[in-house]
Amino acid sequence: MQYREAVNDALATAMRADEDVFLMGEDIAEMGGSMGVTQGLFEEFGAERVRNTPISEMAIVGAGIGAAMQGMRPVVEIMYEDFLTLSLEQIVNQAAKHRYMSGGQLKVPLTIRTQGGAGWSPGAQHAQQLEAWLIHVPGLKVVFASSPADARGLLWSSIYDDNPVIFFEHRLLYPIKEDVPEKLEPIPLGKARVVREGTDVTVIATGPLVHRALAAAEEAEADGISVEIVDPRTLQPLDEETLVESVKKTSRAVVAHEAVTRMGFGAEVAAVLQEKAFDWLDAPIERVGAKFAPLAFAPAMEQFIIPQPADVLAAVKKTLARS
Amino acid sequence: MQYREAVNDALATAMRADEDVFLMGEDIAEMGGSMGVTQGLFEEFGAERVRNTPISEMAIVGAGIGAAMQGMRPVVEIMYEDFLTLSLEQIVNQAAKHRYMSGGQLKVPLTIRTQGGAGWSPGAQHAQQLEAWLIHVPGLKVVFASSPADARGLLWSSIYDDNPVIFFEHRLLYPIKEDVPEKLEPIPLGKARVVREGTDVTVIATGPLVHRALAAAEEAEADGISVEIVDPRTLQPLDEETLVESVKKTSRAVVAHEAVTRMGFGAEVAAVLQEKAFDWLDAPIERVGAKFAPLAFAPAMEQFIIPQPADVLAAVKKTLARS
Amino acid sequence: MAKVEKKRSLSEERLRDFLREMLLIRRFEEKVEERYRAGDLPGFLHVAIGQEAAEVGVCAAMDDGDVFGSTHRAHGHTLARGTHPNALMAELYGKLEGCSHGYGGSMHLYDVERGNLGANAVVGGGIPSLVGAGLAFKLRDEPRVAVAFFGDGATNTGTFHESLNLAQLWKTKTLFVCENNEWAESTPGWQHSPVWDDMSKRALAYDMHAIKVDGQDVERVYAAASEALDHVRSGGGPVFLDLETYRMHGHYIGDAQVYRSKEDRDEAAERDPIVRLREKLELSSEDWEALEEEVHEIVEAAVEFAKNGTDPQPEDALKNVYA
Amino acid sequence: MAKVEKKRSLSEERLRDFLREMLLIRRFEEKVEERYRAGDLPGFLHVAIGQEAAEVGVCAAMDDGDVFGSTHRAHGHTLARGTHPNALMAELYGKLEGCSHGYGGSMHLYDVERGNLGANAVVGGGIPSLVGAGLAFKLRDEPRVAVAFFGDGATNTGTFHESLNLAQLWKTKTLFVCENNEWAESTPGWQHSPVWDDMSKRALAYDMHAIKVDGQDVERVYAAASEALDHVRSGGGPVFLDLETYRMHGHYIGDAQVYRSKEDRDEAAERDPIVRLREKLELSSEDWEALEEEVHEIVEAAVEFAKNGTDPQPEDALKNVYA
Ligand SMILES: Cc1ncc(C[n+]2csc(CCOP(=O)(O)OP(=O)(O)O)c2C)c(N)n1
Ligand SMILES: Cc1ncc(C[n+]2csc(CCOP(=O)(O)OP(=O)(O)O)c2C)c(N)n1
Ligand SMILES: [Mg+2]
Ligand SMILES: [Mg+2]
Repeated sequence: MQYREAVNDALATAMRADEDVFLMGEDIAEMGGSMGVTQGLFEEFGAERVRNTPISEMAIVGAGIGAAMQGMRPVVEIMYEDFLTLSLEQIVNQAAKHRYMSGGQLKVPLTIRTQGGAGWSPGAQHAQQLEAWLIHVPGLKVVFASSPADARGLLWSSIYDDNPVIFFEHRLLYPIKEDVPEKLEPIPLGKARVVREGTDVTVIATGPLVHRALAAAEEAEADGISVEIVDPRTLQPLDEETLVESVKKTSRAVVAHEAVTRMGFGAEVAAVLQEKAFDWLDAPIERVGAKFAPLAFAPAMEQFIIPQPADVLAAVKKTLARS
Repeated sequence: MQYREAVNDALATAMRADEDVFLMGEDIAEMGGSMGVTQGLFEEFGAERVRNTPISEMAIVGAGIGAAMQGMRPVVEIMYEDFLTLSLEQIVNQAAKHRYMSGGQLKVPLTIRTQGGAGWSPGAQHAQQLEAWLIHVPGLKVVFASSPADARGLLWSSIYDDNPVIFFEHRLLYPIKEDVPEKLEPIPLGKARVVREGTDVTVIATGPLVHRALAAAEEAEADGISVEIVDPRTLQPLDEETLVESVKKTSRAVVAHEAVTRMGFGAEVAAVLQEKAFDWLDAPIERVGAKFAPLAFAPAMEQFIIPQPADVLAAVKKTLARS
Repeated sequence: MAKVEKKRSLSEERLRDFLREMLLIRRFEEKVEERYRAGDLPGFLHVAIGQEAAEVGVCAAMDDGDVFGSTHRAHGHTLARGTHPNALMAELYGKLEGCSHGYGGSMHLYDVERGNLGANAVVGGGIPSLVGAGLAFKLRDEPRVAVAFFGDGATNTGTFHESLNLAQLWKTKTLFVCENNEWAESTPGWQHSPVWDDMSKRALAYDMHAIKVDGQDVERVYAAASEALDHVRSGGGPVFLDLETYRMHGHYIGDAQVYRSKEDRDEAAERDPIVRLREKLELSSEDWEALEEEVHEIVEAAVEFAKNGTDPQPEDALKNVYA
Repeated sequence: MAKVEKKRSLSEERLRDFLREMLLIRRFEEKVEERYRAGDLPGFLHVAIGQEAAEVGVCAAMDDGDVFGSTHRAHGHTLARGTHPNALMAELYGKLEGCSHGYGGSMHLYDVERGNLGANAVVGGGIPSLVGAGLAFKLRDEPRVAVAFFGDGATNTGTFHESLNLAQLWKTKTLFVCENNEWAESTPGWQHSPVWDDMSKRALAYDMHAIKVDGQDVERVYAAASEALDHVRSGGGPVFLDLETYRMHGHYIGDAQVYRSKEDRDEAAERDPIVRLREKLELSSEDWEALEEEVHEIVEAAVEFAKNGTDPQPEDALKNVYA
């Protein structure tokens, strides 16, 4: 099953199971979403439950909040992560805080799906990775799936979670395939996945970097370096235990994501690891992420900005250089 | 001179020196700003240059961008940091990227002043500290002043910087006083300030935590602990050199800010320090920040959430506990 | 039946109920001003003295099961929709017995049981969720209405625009109530909105049905609101209710109103909706005294109740962050 | 003089210039489609085939010194305002010789020398900066106009609302040009806007002067734009120009348009603005061939120029982040 199909399947399965689940987003109906993720859902569930919206990122998230407070389970699609910048007031000041400000009277079971990711030259406003912002906000849960099975199982759990969940998908992962069980198996939020076992160094990676880390690990293997790869999958709440355990085993860590390195998710992971695995670390935690620039249009520049397998490999070797 | 007056003085001085400097913001004219920061400016410079705006956080930042691209130096006030959530599209996708997307054809000399800060029970939507988000965005500069002299000198430099600068002020700092030279002395962006010299541990603090760290340092002194305090002042670009130097001297570090700890500025600082001062660190870098919750209204709960001098002191002692 | 009754001119008895409610709100808020000035109340507060007819007229026309969201100026709506004065006062004192259990405060009043989905401190921020609630009512075919209260200043926000646009497009069961009190903090209507003298023009951009009425005449407000609610409830689509009202006091308690002319404030007397209703009802001074007495006791009791309420424990701050 | 000339009906010679410009844009974009399908061009692109009369009519009415901002569909405006086809094509090829030096791409076309302040890929995102430019022109008392081009879908954004509201309030020198091509990506007007059949109603919410005209008739567009520009330039306040036009091709190159009926697409023929103008001018087939030939050579030359352009170096990606 493709990553794209996995997301679609989770949505369809949830909608079949529960009348209260419905979708709102730009061009998600007849067109099936600008990434084709919602294809077929309009035909199966109709215009009431698969709602094409105006270009109103504030209002559609806000409408999702309101419907969620009435006990429905809306899934809102923000076409590109870059446009989360428009929804942020509703997400951060409203969705994340209604339960708290009401002293526990309200629940906001809203899921916001969005996608981003560079590598196809869309330019500076269509491929940013902004998950770090949401991790900073109490009241939100944040998910970033790197595989079809994870996307399917985590999206289901996100929809049925009683809190607002921001669900990040990655543009370049939509076509990737993997065998999945016939029946959808929910994956609990807050549990990391050890993607590859290894003994020399732990690479904590998200989204596309999981795959780039795998490529790097193969090369490292050739040089006799055994790389363990852990995908947190849920960035909030963060499964610190699994991450720390792995690093205590390998004594070396690399954090890799496509987002800008500075103030990216890797900073939080590094801060946690240096605190909780201080005595185990044999080398500084290396961070791999986008260089400090907006995303350029010209492919040569864009590729230079975003982290490649070679960057992960270099970081891995750097952690091993000292011992 | 009060912190509030220092900001006011920097604005007035810049406006007297340069016709192209003008202000836009809600209630900044006759009222002098809801924090009283712009008092007297409307009287001196008139309605054309001290512009009361509608409640339109997107448009007033966007208008600032447009005027800046025409060579003016607008200073936009966003009344509360929490409302930056509404301006973010304009700040992140527009102001930060015009120069880059145009291949260097444009400059956006825009300054956005805002303020936040808890400790007076405004509730969950009027006191968040969100500076971390902006640090993640290439193309922006980020300033957070903790003293009157810094506010005055850094705001001047921000206004005359040819890039968009987000200038953070803190609600509780407005009344604090300090002697400042008659004549405004610009302070270059990107330079940290050693607030207090010490030998046992370095506390890297921003805004109000500089003052809470000073209080903690006094207490520590009594226990024979010598605390050095460094205020980065500019969070982007970050003066890593001064921070690293101090930590190499003391071998211990605490990062303290009022923002939520998780994914806060302290995470970035910890990540940088563990990388660049790895061999010097005798203890994990401790992070002090707000606990993981929105800001509660009831004072007892609010005070529990935000970091106090005692929290800084505890962190300092924790770094010294192991040696 | 109920609806028919609503259309007819109101019985004197009903009008006396309105007067009692309006007076209760007035004396309650005067007490709040007094207690705030005395230093009893944390945070910062906004009273709606002068706007009681608008609040009571609309709230009285709402049915059980209807929901609403308000603003930073929400004491009146909250009381008028049935929240006990004790629970409201306790919230302002930050007690667990408060209608938001001390987590919200004056700007975040909730009472979900009575349809209060939250007062919002972000201008415009609360509006979209009422579109979502109105959508849920429509999808579930429930005879309920979601009412969004907001001020003239809020009509300048993008959130307002996207919300009305979406509501009209989808014919959600939402009533938009604009309390045009001629001020947005220190900014007079003419300074913040090109259609300040006729806010109902806002509705033209959406082909939305609009009703304009004198917000100081509770009978007219009640009649207009009843008509509007019937229209919305019966699936006729959203309505924009434009209430011309008047803010007799400052924007917030303690506002020196330096920006406001004496003449403007002197209007207060003539435009006081309570004086108007009292005169219309030709209340004998005995009846009036009795009413004052009754209301006085309720308010005093509320203060007593609040003062004897339970303060949250600091650690309670970490509850209610997630469901 | 110039203005008087504009008011008079246009000389045949001028109309032939318009036809040449429109044909150049048409053939240029057809070539772009061809080269994109052939895999020459990175990123993703949007052509405005069918909207040439709107683009040329408005741009021809603009004066030197006027500035503008456009959208993701900006090739036409860019060419019509004088950017050399070579520079535009080079940008689409991601070359340093491109009008954005390879940093922007199709969705971020800049040519500051010719007043192009940037095409914007965030719907609505570019509008406020034109309000700011118009404000600068007003403050500096310059006879210049800032023109904001956007589509029907953009009128649903909060950014649009705040921008028009602010422009009218401050009477900035801004012209708002809505190219209503009946589609927002896959979403037809009736599905995204309650006033889709008469977008000029949007202006009513601001008491803004609006002009509605057939966007397929370049003469009418030119006349209306000239009138609007005079009005704005002379300080009469902003104008909303509502152009009814038509998107003949898909939303983006490669869009299968599954959402669009055959009938709708067949309208294309009748509504082609180039066919209309050609017929009006009763061009002989010789003249037409000559024109085609002339345009063909320009386009071919542009491709040649672009192909032979210089690719940026990877490291160039770190330039132009800051001024
Ligand atoms: C988005 C946002 N911007 C600014 C503020 C600060 N503020 C609080 S109330 C207010 C004025 C609101 O005016 P109006 O909507 O007319 O309501 P009123 O205060 O008159 O009841 C402002 C500017 C805010 N709370 N939210
Ligand atoms: C804020 C935002 N939301 C969504 C998108 C994705 N998107 C790109 S173009 C478009 C349709 C725009 O329609 P319109 O404004 O009519 O312009 P047109 O494409 O018809 O020229 C959409 C939804 C975007 N770029 N920006
Ligand atoms: Mg008001
Ligand atoms: Mg369109």
